[in-house]
Amino acid sequence: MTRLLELRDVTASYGPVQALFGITLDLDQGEVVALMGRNGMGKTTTIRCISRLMPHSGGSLRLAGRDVAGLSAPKVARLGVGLVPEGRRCFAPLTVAENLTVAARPGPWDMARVCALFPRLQERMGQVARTLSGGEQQMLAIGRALMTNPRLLVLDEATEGLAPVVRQEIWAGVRRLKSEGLSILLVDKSLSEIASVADRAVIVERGATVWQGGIADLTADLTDRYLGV
Amino acid sequence: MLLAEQALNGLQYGMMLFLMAAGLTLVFGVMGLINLAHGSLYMTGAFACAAVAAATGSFWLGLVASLAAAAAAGALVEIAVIRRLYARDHLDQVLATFALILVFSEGTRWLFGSFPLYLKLPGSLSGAVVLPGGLHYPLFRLVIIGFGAAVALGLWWLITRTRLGIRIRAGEADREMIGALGVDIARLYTIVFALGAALAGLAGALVGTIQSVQVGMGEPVLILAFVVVVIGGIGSIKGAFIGALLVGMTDTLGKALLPGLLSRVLDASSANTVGASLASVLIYVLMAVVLILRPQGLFGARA
Amino acid sequence: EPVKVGMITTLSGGGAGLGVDTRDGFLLALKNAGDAGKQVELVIEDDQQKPDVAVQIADKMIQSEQVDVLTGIVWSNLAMAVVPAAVAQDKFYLSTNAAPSQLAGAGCNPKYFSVSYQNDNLHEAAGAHATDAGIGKVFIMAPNYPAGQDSLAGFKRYYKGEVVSEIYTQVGQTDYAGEIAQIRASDADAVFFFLPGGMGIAFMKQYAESGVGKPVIGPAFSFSQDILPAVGDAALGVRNTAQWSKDLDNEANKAFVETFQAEYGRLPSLYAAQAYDTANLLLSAVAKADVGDADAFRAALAEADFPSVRGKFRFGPNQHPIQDYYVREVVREGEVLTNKIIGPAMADHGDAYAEQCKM
Amino acid sequence: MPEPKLNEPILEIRGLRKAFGALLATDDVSLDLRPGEIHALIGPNGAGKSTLIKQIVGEIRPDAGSIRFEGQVIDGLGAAARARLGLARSFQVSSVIPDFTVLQNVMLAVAGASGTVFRFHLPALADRKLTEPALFHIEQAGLAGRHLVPAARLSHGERRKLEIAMALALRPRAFLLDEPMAGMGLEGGRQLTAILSELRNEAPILLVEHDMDAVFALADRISVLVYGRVIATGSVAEIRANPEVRRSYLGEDA
Amino acid sequence: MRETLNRDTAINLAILALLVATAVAAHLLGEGFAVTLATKAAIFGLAGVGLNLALGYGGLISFGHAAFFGIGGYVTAILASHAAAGTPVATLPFTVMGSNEMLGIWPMAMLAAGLAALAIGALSLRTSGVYFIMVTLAFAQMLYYFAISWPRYGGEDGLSFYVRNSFPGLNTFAPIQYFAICATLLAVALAFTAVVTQSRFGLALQAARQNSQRTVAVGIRPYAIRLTAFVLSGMIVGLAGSLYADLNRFVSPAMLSWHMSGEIMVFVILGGVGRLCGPVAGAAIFILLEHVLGGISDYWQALLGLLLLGIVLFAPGGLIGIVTKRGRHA
Ligand SMILES: Nc1ncnc2c1ncn2[C@@H]1O[C@H](COP(=O)(O)OP(=O)(O)OP(=O)(O)O)[C@@H](O)[C@H]1O
Ligand SMILES: Nc1ncnc2c1ncn2[C@@H]1O[C@H](COP(=O)(O)OP(=O)(O)OP(=O)(O)O)[C@@H](O)[C@H]1O
Ligand SMILES: [Mg+2]
Ligand SMILES: [Mg+2]
Repeated sequence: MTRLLELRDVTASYGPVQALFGITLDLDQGEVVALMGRNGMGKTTTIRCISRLMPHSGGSLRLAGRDVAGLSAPKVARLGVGLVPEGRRCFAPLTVAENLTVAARPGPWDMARVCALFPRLQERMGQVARTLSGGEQQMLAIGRALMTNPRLLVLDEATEGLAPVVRQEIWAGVRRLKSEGLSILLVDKSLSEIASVADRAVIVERGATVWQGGIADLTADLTDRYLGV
Repeated sequence: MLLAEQALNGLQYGMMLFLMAAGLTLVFGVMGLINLAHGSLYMTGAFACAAVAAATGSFWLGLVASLAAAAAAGALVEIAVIRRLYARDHLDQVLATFALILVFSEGTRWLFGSFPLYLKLPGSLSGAVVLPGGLHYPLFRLVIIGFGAAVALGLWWLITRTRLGIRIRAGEADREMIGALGVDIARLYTIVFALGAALAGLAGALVGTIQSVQVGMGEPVLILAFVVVVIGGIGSIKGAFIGALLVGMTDTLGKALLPGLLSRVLDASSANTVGASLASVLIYVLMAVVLILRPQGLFGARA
Repeated sequence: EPVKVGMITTLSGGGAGLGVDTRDGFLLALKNAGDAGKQVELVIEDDQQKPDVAVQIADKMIQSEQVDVLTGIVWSNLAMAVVPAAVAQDKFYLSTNAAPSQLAGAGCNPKYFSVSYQNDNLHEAAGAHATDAGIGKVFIMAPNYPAGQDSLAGFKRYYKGEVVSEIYTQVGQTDYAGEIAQIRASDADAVFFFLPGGMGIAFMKQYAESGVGKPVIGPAFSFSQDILPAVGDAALGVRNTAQWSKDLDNEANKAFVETFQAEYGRLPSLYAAQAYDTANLLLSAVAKADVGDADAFRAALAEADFPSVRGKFRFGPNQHPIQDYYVREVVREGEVLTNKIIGPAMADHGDAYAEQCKM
Repeated sequence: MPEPKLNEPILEIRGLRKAFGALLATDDVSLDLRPGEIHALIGPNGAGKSTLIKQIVGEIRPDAGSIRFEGQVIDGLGAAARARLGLARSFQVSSVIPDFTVLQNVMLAVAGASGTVFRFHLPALADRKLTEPALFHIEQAGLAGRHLVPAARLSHGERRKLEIAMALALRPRAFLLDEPMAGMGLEGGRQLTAILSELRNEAPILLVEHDMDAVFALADRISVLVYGRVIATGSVAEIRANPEVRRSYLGEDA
Repeated sequence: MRETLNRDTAINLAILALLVATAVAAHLLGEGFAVTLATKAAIFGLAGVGLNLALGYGGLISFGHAAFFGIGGYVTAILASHAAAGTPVATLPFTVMGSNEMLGIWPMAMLAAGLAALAIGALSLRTSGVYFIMVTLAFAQMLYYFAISWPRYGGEDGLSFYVRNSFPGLNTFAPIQYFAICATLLAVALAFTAVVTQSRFGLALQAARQNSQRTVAVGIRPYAIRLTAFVLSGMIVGLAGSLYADLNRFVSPAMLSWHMSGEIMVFVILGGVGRLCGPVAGAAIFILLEHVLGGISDYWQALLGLLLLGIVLFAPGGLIGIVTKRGRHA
């Protein structure tokens, strides 16, 4: 099994403010890894570095064995990283259909499969994203990422704002994607769901990896200390 | 009869305005970039056409040159300047493109001298034709109507029906995100900006042919083009098209009819001056009224 | 001690051509004068065709550079901004072009000379010519601003036929389809228009395309050498009025046209000729009087004792020219378009405002 | 204004209707908010919950129906006027002033609610009438120590907390909270549950939320909205037991 | 935070001090024209400060502030020319006499500009973004064309009044004394802006710029806030227009043209949007460049353009941004 993603002591800053102080993370082909931590600890920043939405300032960040330091964000995406960003970021003036096709790349995921996963999107195909309900936008963001047919799906709080049934569907979907061999990096707050799908977890605290291990080893003591539960 | 001819003139002027505004619609309406140097690209096209037509004797080669020169200038400007400003405030774009106006104007004067250039219609397009109804109408003005309609259709198709168009609009909505999805938006924007510039250059060559080719010719065009785009609603090709026709009609008919109307209440001479004054602000009145009633323009989605 | 002259003219932007010709004509006269030309020290500044900038340059020339004479302004609105204040500060102003009516009538001043004409003159000459040519009905047109209004008034002053329609266009307008339609529909025998700069180029081209074909008359501005090449064949045969033409038969003019072509590689325009005359007038006065002695210097200027490229030249009581005006026709000479005098329009003509001048 | 009697609803919505084209986003909705209660509004995505809140606060105009607040019909009032009357809302997608610090954001809420923004001379940052309450609510929302950070530099969860702090700072007569738990994280969610539980004594809360743990822990009453219609209203137990709600919304594990 | 505040204050004071020092030095060296240039910088700076209130703090990108500049100028010229001629400006509904007292003219100029801003703002503020830019431009263009073709006060030729208006106890004709007047008014406007932008009103104004949805949600009507700022801004620019008219003793429709609006905007952007003294620095540099480059070549405007380009590209946040080494939204 090849190592799909490998972060070693990654550091990064927003201007003068350092946000990451040493993130270490491994993700193997076909693996599902959960990135966990309290608010403001650096989960999203880590993901932004992986997608090259911001440069990292130190450490190494390798994707499928390639150092991403010299790559642009579109390059990384075309190497197979499908991002569902925090806060959805659908293209507001575009219709649902346009949002889905805008960055689509050929592969098993197409319009029909996405609509099968989220029937709600089918209903709203011609509506512009700006007027979608929050949950609909979330589905759209996931669908949009799947349409790029990624090797690695990155979900940053992808179930936020979804109704419980839909959330269950999405988790079921994630499990299905996993069973099909897709690699997934996810951030979420639902411990029980994470436990049901993730292989491993990485916990960050103040911008640094403080724990990394199998999901089974995530003890109540750890979650209490680092997640406040 | 006169009224019919004036209505045709209004239509024709509207088409001419649309041609002038087409590049701006693309760059400003769709990419969301405030490009004050639009008029400079228009001027570049006109000068390139005049220079090449003078050197080769062929208007058509000149037309090709206008497209090429403006597109090249556009691409250069995008890569050297505009590209660094997408992430910035709109206001930085205003300052940068204002600076570009100065550079273009004086650069052109340096290259071509201070005097207006000669550019004339090819024989095949000059002269008047007789329309049904016995109206004599310059052929070239009909050609401009044709060009305007073709550009409108082409743009509309490009923006709404092609993936390139969808990507441009997505890029305008969230540039970072479209990049994160694997679309090389930087290259795309260079292409679109160059295309917008080429359209401006084409308009400059076509319209310059029956107007004057001189430094500063782009400035009134800039304002008019903005008026057209804004009345129609930013981002809408259809809006720009209808806005252009509306402005063309208002302006032409206003000039033709106002002095006559006023002469019923004023003496002839002051009716003429007052009428002309009113006519000259009419399009601004139109714009203000449209925007006050519909703050997002006639066909604009965004406020 | 040389006389210090400040030239304020338009050297950048769309109107720069006129300023460049003004400057070049003036410099040529100084050069042709040889050593005498060294009696004039010239400072030149670009007014960008903005009145406020012109005012500030004038202030600077007067306060810091202590010039004795100002000159060079092309546009009437800039002249109105600069001249009254300059003469109030006891500087001479010699106009190379702009000569608005206010400065010819009640606003005249002993220190202000117009070496070109009075603004209305060319239009008056056109009116006189239209009358002489027996044109019974005319369609007249000008931009809607003071110079435009003066122009139509000037035309009508000497035109005895019927004005069938009088139209004011927008300042800066470039499309004249609407006006041309009105011309076509009117029963006028001819069209008189005053449309300076690019406006005139656009009108003439569009008029030629329209096939209306009624004869056109205008003041020289739209047919001057600076823009004639840009108008092209559309201008061929058009009658226009001016106080000067490159083919005027006198020694001074021959020398001027020849040296101008040799020096700058192009034909001189009306503006160049006017500036050339202005410089020579100045030199003639410098030779006779000290600029420090204002009265003597003024008297020397008023004598107008210089070889004008116009041949005859003298000043009227309001220090504006009394001179001959000609009808010219646009012709092709080999490769280039230029003007040829075809006859007189008015002789020894002054202006309509001199009576109001109390000096 | 007549003093509302105890237990008379503070907010009364009657027959509200809103269509977007062919879509009926709000279909004849009637709803009450009574003093001291947390009234949860749940329903599938796109059911019209946020649309309802937007109509209550005056951001969008209903096509039909009427809203009464503390006995007064507010249909004719603009959004700002309603906010000053004491209707505080939080946004589903955080809506803060990005260049302002956390403190300035909350101060703005304090100043706005008190209707005193047309003061031109006193420096606001030195005005303890603004800073003291602002700092208090910042701490209350769990952002202590972050008050000098510009809002643009907050993480997502921190921004959600700022959203809460601003709602608190309005000291309203009723809260309309649109998914306050979203993005909060486990710890933040627990803290917020505690805050809301206390807050109901200050002013009643209309709570739109998909986090069922929080809803079941907090709500006094629950209304379920599906396709713009209220299909059920009742206690936590009643709603949990409602088969229709289980099928269309809660799913198997509620 | 405290530290950068102090730093900003120091920079602001330094800019003002530099301007005054330049003028005084030029005066002592007998360079009258340099004093005039400094005065022009102060006046344009004042106009920029006015625009900055709307544009920088309020986010109201007005492309029509030349309207207020021109109105201030025309009020001044009309009052002064009537005073010189001894005729009343208006007799209906009540008699308004001309004036050549600055202290009388300024309030009139500000009042007229303020009323115009109220009318234009009330209508324009229904729109936002680029639409706002264009509506404000439209209103200014209407005034511009009106001024060009209305013969009563000179039309395109403009209106001269030959003698600078007077100020008690000063000889306004002496360049340095007139500079003192302008610089003082500039300082007053800066102080006013500093106070207002830090007040509750300023907080609301800046909030409305960044997020009007949120501003409404806390009970503030952005429209009222913006309109107030727009009117204040128009009044300051009107005052600048009055001073500019007096500097040249002349007004013309050029003061109302979109070039003027654009130039004022360029001063603000060049110096740094939303920085107190940004417009002053911007205007001063612009005028200095114009003056210095003008002597270098006929094509100096191209050089000016290149320099401006360099500044935008390499100094986000304008000139003040260079000094404080942080961008606009740091
Ligand atoms: N745009 C930004 N500019 C400056 N600092 C930022 C920015 N975005 C985040 N930060 C800071 O970086 C740190 C890490 O933020 P990040 O968004 O990665 O946290 P997170 O773990 O995703 O939190 P949450 O669970 O709230 O989403 C925080 O302290 C935050 O304040
Ligand atoms: N301006 C609009 N134009 C057209 N449709 C709209 C508009 N605003 C909302 N809608 C539609 O109305 C429905 C209700 O939206 P609303 O945002 O109220 O849902 P919601 O219940 O808050 O959902 P969620 O829980 O996902 O946030 C959705 O289907 C949405 O797409
Ligand atoms: Mg996050
Ligand atoms: Mg919602």
